[in-house]
Amino acid sequence: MKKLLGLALGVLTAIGGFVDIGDLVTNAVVGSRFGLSLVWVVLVGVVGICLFANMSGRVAAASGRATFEVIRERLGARAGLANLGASFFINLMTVTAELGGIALALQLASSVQYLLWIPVAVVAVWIVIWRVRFAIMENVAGLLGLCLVVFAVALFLLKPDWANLAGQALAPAVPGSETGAGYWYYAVALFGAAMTPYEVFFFSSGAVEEGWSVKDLGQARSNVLVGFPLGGLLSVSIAACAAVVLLPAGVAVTSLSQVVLPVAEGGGKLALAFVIVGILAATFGAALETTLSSGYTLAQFFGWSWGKFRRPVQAARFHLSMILCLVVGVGVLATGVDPVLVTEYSVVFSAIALPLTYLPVLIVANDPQYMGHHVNKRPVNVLAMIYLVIILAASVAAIPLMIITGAGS
Amino acid sequence: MILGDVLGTPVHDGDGNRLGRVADARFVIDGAPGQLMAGARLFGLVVSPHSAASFLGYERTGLTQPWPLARILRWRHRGSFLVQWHDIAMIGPDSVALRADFTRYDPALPKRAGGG
Amino acid sequence: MTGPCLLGLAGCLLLAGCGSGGQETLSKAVKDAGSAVATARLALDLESSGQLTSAAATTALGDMVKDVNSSRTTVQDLSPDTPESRGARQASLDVLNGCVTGILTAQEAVDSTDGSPAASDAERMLAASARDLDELSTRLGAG
Amino acid sequence: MNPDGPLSPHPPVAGRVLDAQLHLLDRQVLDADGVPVTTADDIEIDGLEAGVPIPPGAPAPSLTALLTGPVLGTRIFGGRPPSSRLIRILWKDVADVGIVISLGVRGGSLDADWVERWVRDKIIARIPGGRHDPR
Repeated sequence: MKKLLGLALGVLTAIGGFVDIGDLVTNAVVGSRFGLSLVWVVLVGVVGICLFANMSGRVAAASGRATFEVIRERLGARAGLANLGASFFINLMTVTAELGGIALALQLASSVQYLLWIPVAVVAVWIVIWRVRFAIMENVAGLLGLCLVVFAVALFLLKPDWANLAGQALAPAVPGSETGAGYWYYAVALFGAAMTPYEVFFFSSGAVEEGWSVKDLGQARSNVLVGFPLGGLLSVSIAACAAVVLLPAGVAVTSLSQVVLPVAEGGGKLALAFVIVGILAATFGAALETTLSSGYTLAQFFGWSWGKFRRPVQAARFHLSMILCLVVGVGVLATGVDPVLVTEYSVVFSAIALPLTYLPVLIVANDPQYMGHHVNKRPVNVLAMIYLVIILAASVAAIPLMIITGAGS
Repeated sequence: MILGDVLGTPVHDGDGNRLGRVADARFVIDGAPGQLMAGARLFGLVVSPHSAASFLGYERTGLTQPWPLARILRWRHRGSFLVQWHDIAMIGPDSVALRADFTRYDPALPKRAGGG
Repeated sequence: MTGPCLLGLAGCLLLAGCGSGGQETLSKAVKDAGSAVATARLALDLESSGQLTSAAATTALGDMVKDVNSSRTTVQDLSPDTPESRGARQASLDVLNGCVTGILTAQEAVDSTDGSPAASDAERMLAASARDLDELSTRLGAG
Repeated sequence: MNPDGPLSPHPPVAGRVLDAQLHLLDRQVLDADGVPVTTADDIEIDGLEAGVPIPPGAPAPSLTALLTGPVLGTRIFGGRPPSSRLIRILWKDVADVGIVISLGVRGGSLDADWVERWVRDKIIARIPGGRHDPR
């Protein structure tokens, strides 16, 4: 019984934790402009993140080493530092985007200018990182994030033309109002949003935080394999809501306030309340995860003591670096830059940096020195190599597409 | 001296022909017993003709997965060899010189040695 | 590797080529404003029917004012060199100004406690703006 | 695999064999309590003079210390910190080399830990709750 409860909890947090500001914004933008014609990308992305999150979790459980220790050890100091630079920069961008997302959600609830909410958001994030236990932090944010299920409920209440939606999803075509380059630009962005590297840093470091051993692998695997696809389904329902209400009205999403309109149309104020709580929890949870990931990557590269399971004084540089990251994030937001814009860039840059994270993970997962007999099985390797090709293609195509489309505008 | 100064340095044979670069340094733990581990002495240098970077550990272990990644990385280090300490004439700031009659050995690690 | 790079280069040249011509900028500004006005109408409608809280509606309308204003700025920054393009720019600015006024009125209607301005008036203004945008985009498309 | 034909394996040795890049460099260093101290950024070798011919039969140089600190920067960007600025973890303090390098001493006694101690004492310990145990 207790085991079943643990399993349910793990799955639920994985669902709630899957969606962050990047998924919210990118899926709504895509739904409002391309309908469901890019759903296949979410599918590809979800399978990819399941594959690699599972792999990094297995490395962490079998060897006790988190992803960035492995990256430095395998790539060496120079390539490792270049990797750290890129990953850290993108992470910082994502922290900024998530902090902005919290503030925007609070503005939706209160109509008070989001800039005034930013200090509140950052202090709350810091206090949780400073004081709250890892497991509690994960579970509360994940469970409240489940409120986003209201997107799926609203979709049903909107009584859409299901055949038409299915047609868009199953026979993808570029809508007449959009260009082919724009379509592929958003395909890369969606892929980046689903596979953001911080999820792997966080997942593997979390495995060390919670002291996973090989025995816990089964549960970890089911959390990922059930939770992430359901999270992906949430992503799709966000896109579908936008496709049903906003696309026909000629609305192209540029702000978070537009993302919630279909939910209000479908389910009224109650649904709106749920969606705001859900967005708040999802962005808050992701802000915690990305801030911690910034600390994890730095500490693991330089070999500092890290972890929320230690007292802050026993992981001093780790905590200091996270404080500095939050300060930088607030500084960026204080310039008045649009958090939604930061989000859109962060997911594309994530796509560019994907190979840097996933290649070393794949290599180490094959090394018996680390893994004992838990090395990758052959089918996993075949799938992983296919994904490596997809990841490389997305990474290489991202910048040219960004230039051609003027970042999707 | 610092190992970082040696890694990547060009290697020349007794006649001054360039053989490659120093890819790694091999140590053997068989010195005087210390409190915890015995002393480690320099056993030799691994020389790679094509790439100085030690590539992700594929060159000296039996690792063959995932294909084709393992094959590509292994190919980058084709022709690498180990020279023992007594075959080294000088380790200079810019070059490593080998003695005239040095012997090339297989750089593969002995089975069940090193690692964890 | 070379394929995407070449594509990227071609894209740069294309963008540089369009830089001086305001046609592209005007069309995009009109399209973006159309999206903003549609959002405003949707938000206003949902708020009137009690499905959207006034806080969320005000926020959405505020975001849309920002969007149209930034479109207006890009149009203002154009430096047209022919009488026709000068005319197109002026016409676009007039329509965009109308959009801003309409959305601001909608925001006032949402925020007001005494029913003035009325939501129906705001809706009429927004509908008019939407019509103007349609006309303008047809004209720009033809020209 | 080898274009010049297979090479013979090197003569057998009595002790464990470690390749510096493969087993030592860039590995995490843990202290006796399992607390991370640093990463092995470089290695110091004793008994070897750069540019001085090695007489035949000279004893092999020995590995005296793992290095950390500014040496990471110079390893990546070139140059060389003065010997006095090298932060050493003596080989005699190393207890085991596996997928991590384990030390037989506690981090608190090591020079390699001074930045951590400084940040702890000057900043983190002064923020309320810094000593709170999260578990």
